[in-house]
Amino acid sequence: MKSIVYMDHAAATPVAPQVIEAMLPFFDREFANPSTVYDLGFKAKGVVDEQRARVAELINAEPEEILFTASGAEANNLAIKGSVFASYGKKDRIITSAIEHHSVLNSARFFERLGYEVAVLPVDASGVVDPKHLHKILDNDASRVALVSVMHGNAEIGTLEHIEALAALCHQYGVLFHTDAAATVGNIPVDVKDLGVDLLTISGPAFGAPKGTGALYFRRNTRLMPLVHGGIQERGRRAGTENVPGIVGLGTAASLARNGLAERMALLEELRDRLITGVVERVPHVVCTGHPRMRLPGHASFCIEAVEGEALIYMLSREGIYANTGSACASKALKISPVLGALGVPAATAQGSVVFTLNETNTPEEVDYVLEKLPQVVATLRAMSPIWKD
Amino acid sequence: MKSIVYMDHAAATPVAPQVIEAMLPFFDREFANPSTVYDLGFKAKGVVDEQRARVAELINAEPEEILFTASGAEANNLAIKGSVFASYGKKDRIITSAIEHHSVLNSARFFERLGYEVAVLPVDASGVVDPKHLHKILDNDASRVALVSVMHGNAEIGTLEHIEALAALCHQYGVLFHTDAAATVGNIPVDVKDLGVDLLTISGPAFGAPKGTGALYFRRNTRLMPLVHGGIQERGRRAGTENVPGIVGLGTAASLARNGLAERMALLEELRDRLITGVVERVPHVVCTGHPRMRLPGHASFCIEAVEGEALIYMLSREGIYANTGSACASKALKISPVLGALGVPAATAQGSVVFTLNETNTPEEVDYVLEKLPQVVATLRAMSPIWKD
Amino acid sequence: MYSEKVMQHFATPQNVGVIEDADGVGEVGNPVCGDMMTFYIKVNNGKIEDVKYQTFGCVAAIAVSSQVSELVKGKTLEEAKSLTKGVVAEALGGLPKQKMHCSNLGADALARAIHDYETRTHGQHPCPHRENQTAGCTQGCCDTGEIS
Amino acid sequence: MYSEKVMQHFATPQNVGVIEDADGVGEVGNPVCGDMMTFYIKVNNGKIEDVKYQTFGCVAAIAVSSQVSELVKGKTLEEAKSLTKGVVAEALGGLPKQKMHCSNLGADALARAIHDYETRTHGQHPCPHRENQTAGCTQGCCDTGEIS
Ligand SMILES: Cc1ncc(COP(=O)(O)O)c(C=O)c1O
Ligand SMILES: Cc1ncc(COP(=O)(O)O)c(C=O)c1O
Ligand code: FES
Ligand code: FES
Repeated sequence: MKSIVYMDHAAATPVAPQVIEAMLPFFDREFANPSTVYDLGFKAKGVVDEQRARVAELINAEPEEILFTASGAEANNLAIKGSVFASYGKKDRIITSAIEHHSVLNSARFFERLGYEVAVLPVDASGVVDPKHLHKILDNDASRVALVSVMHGNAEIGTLEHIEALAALCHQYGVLFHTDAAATVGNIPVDVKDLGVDLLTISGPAFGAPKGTGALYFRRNTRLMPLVHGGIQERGRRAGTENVPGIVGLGTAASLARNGLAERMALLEELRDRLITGVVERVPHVVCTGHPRMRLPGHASFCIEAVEGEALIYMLSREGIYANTGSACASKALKISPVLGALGVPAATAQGSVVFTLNETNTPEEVDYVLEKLPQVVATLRAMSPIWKD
Repeated sequence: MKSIVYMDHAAATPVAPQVIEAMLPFFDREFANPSTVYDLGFKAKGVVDEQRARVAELINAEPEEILFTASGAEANNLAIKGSVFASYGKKDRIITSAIEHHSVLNSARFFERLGYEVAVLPVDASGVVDPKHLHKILDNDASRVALVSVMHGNAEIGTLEHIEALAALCHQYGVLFHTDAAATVGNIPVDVKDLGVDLLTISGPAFGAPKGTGALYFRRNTRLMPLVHGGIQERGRRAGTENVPGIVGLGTAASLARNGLAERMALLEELRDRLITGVVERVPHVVCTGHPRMRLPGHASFCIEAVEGEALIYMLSREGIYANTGSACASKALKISPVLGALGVPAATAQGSVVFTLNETNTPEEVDYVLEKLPQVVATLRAMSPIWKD
Repeated sequence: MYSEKVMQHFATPQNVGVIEDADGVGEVGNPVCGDMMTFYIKVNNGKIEDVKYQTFGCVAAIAVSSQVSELVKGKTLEEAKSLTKGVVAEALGGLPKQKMHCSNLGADALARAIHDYETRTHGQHPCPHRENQTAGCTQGCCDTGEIS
Repeated sequence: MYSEKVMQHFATPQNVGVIEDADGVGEVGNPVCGDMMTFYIKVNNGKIEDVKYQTFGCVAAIAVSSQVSELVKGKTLEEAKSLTKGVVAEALGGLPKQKMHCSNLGADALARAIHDYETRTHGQHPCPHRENQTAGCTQGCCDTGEIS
């Protein structure tokens, strides 16, 4: 057993040695600016475009349909603001879902002060958006809708959405569709042609690329106003000197992520199910959050009654176990997680949120270690909890 | 003589070994997300805040007045869109200058479609903004002005602006003032308190930090709407997982930049003057662009009559000399550089733009090598130029 | 993020538990994030002879309750009543800004426990906001535990 | 960014220079980026016996002029007239998209030089858009060098 059992891969992943190795030359040796007109600059531009092709390959896109960004959040902002501003004055509605990442939700809300209406699609108790809700709104007045944005997979509850159906519905009505695939790309197969989306968000650190990287897929001819206005980088769609080493890291990680994805997923599903089954068996009064089957392979999420998540995470970390929580106390806003709220989880139950996100370096032994420690930690906290009655 | 004489430090700088060294642990060993609530996350957050203090120190700001971005262009966009949106509905004018970077100008122009007016301050033949033009506009109707943005130093012509006077004028009228100091921070002393600015843009790669880094100084209590909406990072002002290694690179480069700045500037001024004097002596019909004294220390820029810049840069690069050009043929828009245009340089003359930006690794021998090769290259191109008559 | 002292209290919280035959019990719910704290006191000769608590809340909330219990154990009721959130936070070596509200929880729950004790033993309500023994509190402070 | 072939021409441009006693001279200014190219031809027996040029322009413009001069040297006027920018770009192994317009420069300047030669020698204007020898061109093609 290694001394640290890290199961918070949705929050951060270590960068693999071969990814770091690939990046290194671009800090000091091949440092030219890709926008310069001499050979060193062309070479740098060529390197950037090679990575574009590698990222495109990961999601079955064309290289020129990939824009590099500095994060998944930036890609979400660019997708939403870029496409909504592109139809400014013609459309005035945005549709999104109740379990989106803040970067999607707040980008949409930003338009409210410019006079737009934002419609939020509800989810069921396992976090799934039913296309019929979208159908109803579109049927009513699709011509006003600038964009529909529904995430591919949720990092807090692991649920995967019916993106193909939602995208098809949008296209039936001639409406643009974006999906935030920050939690899925690199972790499950993502094929933009199968999904049929117009815009798709990628976050680098979700699959072993360095922090400070992300990308946006935009289907050819999708109109986008830049989020970062300025020069000619990314063909005028995103200004700022290209982060060449970061982009090389993203491209290399994208190539690595394609290798043995199916095997990796099978392994993770097994570990995940071992963890979920074990927790449900050993910890009384625990609720599994998200969808039981339509979920990310390495993702196990729970709400444990009568304990608070931040305290739980702390106690777990003292045993060397690193996980996440959506507890109100751990949030900056000190409010119930909007995702858990949207599922209808009561506020007190949501306080006991704990999320384990595994990757292929995790082992069955580590899972068993968690299954040994978690019940102890929960028991300790419950022993001092005024709302625990057993 | 090293085989490459790199004199395009305004476009890109190599990252120093100690900066790379400082970044490395944060890719794989200390990779936790700074927003997590366990010890590893707090440590990462602490590291980010240490870098904030280092960047603040470089410009005499407080740590909480520094926001990290992914580029100077993003910092410019955040400064302009963030502050202008913060007074949306109350003000409807933006003032900038004729020699701004595209990221400033296009951010301002973006507001035109939202009903704003953009006033562009003219510059004199050496690229200097006369505060009296600003005075006139402010005197007319300062209450409508959301922001004034005038750059600190121009990377194409090297000219430095009267920022203190412009900022003081703005504050006299209660108007917010931003300066794009992407070309100056790290290269000359920049003190936000002396300058008296409300917002100031920093670009990492301008002083040896890795690409993909930048920062915005915002004076305490300056209202800013996020450019990248989303979560809680950067205290709600810029969402997206923090680029921890990049930020460590920026902080380390900021600390290095403070060391011996005065000596470095003196050295660069000497090299620059050797280059300028030499070029003027040896190349007939050459125009020096920018201000003769109020200019960046390592910056030498010219327009060479009857030759075209891209061809010139190519021929220089074949001699191992790397420089830049603002020629129309080298620009994506294939138009005369707006900066040279604003100075009143005729279009044909502007085609001969060549810009050398030195740093402290350049030597007098390298300058002499340029002084040997440049006249030969110019002669070769002029020999085939139909507009050259000698 | 948390001080050494907070972490110590959290790792080994003192005086956790329930006093079955408590002389006073005070319970508060945290309006900010929805957590809960209950204090139990045993009073003897005007002094807090024993104190215990239960806490459903974050690391700070647990450390705060432990710190409060230590600060007031053996103290007179008057001394205990003068305990403020500032004193608690200071004793803990400070709290992160967004966690300062958690230090209210401890002082409030204790104050309610003392209030409960006083109501029970004196057969009268010490609240200054009631006109007589039978009328209710007119300011609502008895519902929020704000007894001064 | 540029092909090998472009770089070769740029490094050692062929046929650069002026023919002092040229039979035809054609000059074009590049409306896109404001550069300039002048072609000089010497004609013998309906063939381009010699060709030279001067170019003020980018790498692509210089390579294009060199390539054009090579393509037409020794060719008949009719063959030379049929030269298109596409042929020039292809001969160069392609040009970056934003540099395609530079390949116009070469074909245009050459066409003007031939036009100049024909006007001079035949004492007549070969432009199809004039009704007779004395009237001007009615379509403006003579001002833009678009002779077909
Ligand atoms: C004056 C000025 N502003 C902004 C920028 C953009 O900086 P970045 O490339 O970091 O986006 C530059 C880049 O050279 C610059 O010179
Ligand atoms: C679904 C989803 N969208 C967006 C993001 C933001 O990505 P980044 O941290 O790269 O900005 C995340 C981050 O975890 C995420 O899970
Ligand atoms: S109890 Fe919720 S933040 Fe402390
Ligand atoms: S001559 Fe200007 S781009 Fe070629």
